[in-house]
Amino acid sequence: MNTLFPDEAKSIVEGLLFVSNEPLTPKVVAEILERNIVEITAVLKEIKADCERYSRGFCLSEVAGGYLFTTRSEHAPYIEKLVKPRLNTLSQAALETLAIIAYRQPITRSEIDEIRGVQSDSCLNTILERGLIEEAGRKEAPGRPVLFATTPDFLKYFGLKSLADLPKLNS
Amino acid sequence: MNTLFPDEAKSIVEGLLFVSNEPLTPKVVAEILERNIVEITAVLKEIKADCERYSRGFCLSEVAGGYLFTTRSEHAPYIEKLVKPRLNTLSQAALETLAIIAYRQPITRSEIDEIRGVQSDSCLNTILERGLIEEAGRKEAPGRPVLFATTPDFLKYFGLKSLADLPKLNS
Amino acid sequence: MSYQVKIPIFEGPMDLLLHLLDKNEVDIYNIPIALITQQYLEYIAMAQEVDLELTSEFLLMACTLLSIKARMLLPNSKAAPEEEELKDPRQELVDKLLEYKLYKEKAQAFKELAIQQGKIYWREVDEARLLRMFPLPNPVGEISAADLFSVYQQMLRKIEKKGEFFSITREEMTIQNKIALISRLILEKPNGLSFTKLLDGAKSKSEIIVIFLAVLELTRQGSIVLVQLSLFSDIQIFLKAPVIANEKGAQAVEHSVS
Repeated sequence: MNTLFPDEAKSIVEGLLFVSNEPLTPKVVAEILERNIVEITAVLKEIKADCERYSRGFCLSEVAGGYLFTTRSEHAPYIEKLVKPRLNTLSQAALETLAIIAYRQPITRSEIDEIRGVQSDSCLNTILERGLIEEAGRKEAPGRPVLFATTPDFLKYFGLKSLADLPKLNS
Repeated sequence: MNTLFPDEAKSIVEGLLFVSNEPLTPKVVAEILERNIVEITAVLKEIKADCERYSRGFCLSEVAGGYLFTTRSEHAPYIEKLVKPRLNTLSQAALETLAIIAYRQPITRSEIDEIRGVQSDSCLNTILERGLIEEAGRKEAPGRPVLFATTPDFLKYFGLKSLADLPKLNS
Repeated sequence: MSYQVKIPIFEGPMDLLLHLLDKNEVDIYNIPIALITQQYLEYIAMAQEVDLELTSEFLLMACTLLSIKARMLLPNSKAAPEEEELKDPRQELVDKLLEYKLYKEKAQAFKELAIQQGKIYWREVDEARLLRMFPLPNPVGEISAADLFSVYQQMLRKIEKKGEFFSITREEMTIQNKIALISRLILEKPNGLSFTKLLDGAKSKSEIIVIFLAVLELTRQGSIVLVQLSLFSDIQIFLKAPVIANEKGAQAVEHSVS
């Protein structure tokens, strides 16, 4: 690993920044590449300069002691057109997860997985981020798993007065 | 919007690709930028070439009818230190079932069973749940059996541009 | 009982046959049916010896092979050479094997593609950040409570359907389970259990064969006696000795099915 050419190291660091949604610290990058922090910091600065020089579609921001690729604010109107329709709806999988929680709350993640037959982690994140569900204590069971329930905002968005207003089975 | 400079258009397209985790079609990009598809396709090809020319840490893959920024396979050992490696857990039986559907779609369950010489119910459930196939109407035959076809996620899973890109059948 | 014998597991009878053809390095267009049938039956016997219960399709194929072998032995004196080729009893099997082989190979190609693609990652888009950039009045858009309800109902229906499927493959389609079923029914009918009625409940050809094989097995064990009062009349099954139901066998099946 110590025979990496500078360009190769740059390419790998770009790859790491690309898949990361959290700011990456030079320390973490240095550990992954088995190089020293000074070298890695130089590589990061170079990538940042490249983004400007070639006016790429994103830039390398320094946030919270780390580096993160972010979109350019001047592109916001275009990005908004792309993501608004996506943010303004739920995928089938997320909708399924939300329906289970609405009707079976409070419920643990593994109980949801059991019903859907697949892992629901990313769907859970989506509806958590949108403020539709929240953590509601822990289940008195081995491992004390987190329980999920719908939020007051959930009722607001669906135009319901209370959970009792949800459409019922056999009604 | 019609006064965009070519470099500006390229930068915006890169930005759009950057915030998309599903393949972007030239059509969608063209609508957002209010340009024609031919121009946009040229811009996409240029971005793809740039990624190679500057050996960036990611490349523009043509997959499932669109364009998607992905990491380079040769960087996988480093990337996997940062993100959870994806598991390729499809069984031999599931792969066989998937292969039959890919080449013979749309196809019914009993037609698949006939070719494999065994029941394929549980394999079908597995690949349905993983979103690799979906129901695609019903066959005009006694009992109107459900037909199955592959999904865009199937193409993404195997890194295929389109169904025309399937490994050739030399029967 | 813990057998340490390892025998290869096959996806199904076609997979097993392809393995045998490959092992013997024989031409698929000219299958030495006697040899292959013999090895096929040996595998089945071996599988049964280590309590690996095979699905009914394996037994169905054994019947097919035996039937082809029998037809190959019949002298076809009058047939012209061209017709002879058309009438090759192996033809249908060969066609099916070729088709299956094609997809089995493609499955391998898919596996390699998946391994290749498995080394490639894309960005998981941070939705929370995007939502902070572009706040929405309502992040569920046009979705209504009625949509939520219909999705929930669909899921409940799917779970029910899955339950039905498991009960069929797990409980009904193995010889051991059929033996258990017959031994239960026979106790209820000390005056004779109708063989025809026994087959009436079968939902598929494979199930009929499994019931038939279960009856043969019980006869071989000396647990039951078959009586036919006159030509073409219904066969009656009577209890002769306590039935030895192999519980272990039944358990092994559950594992192999899931």
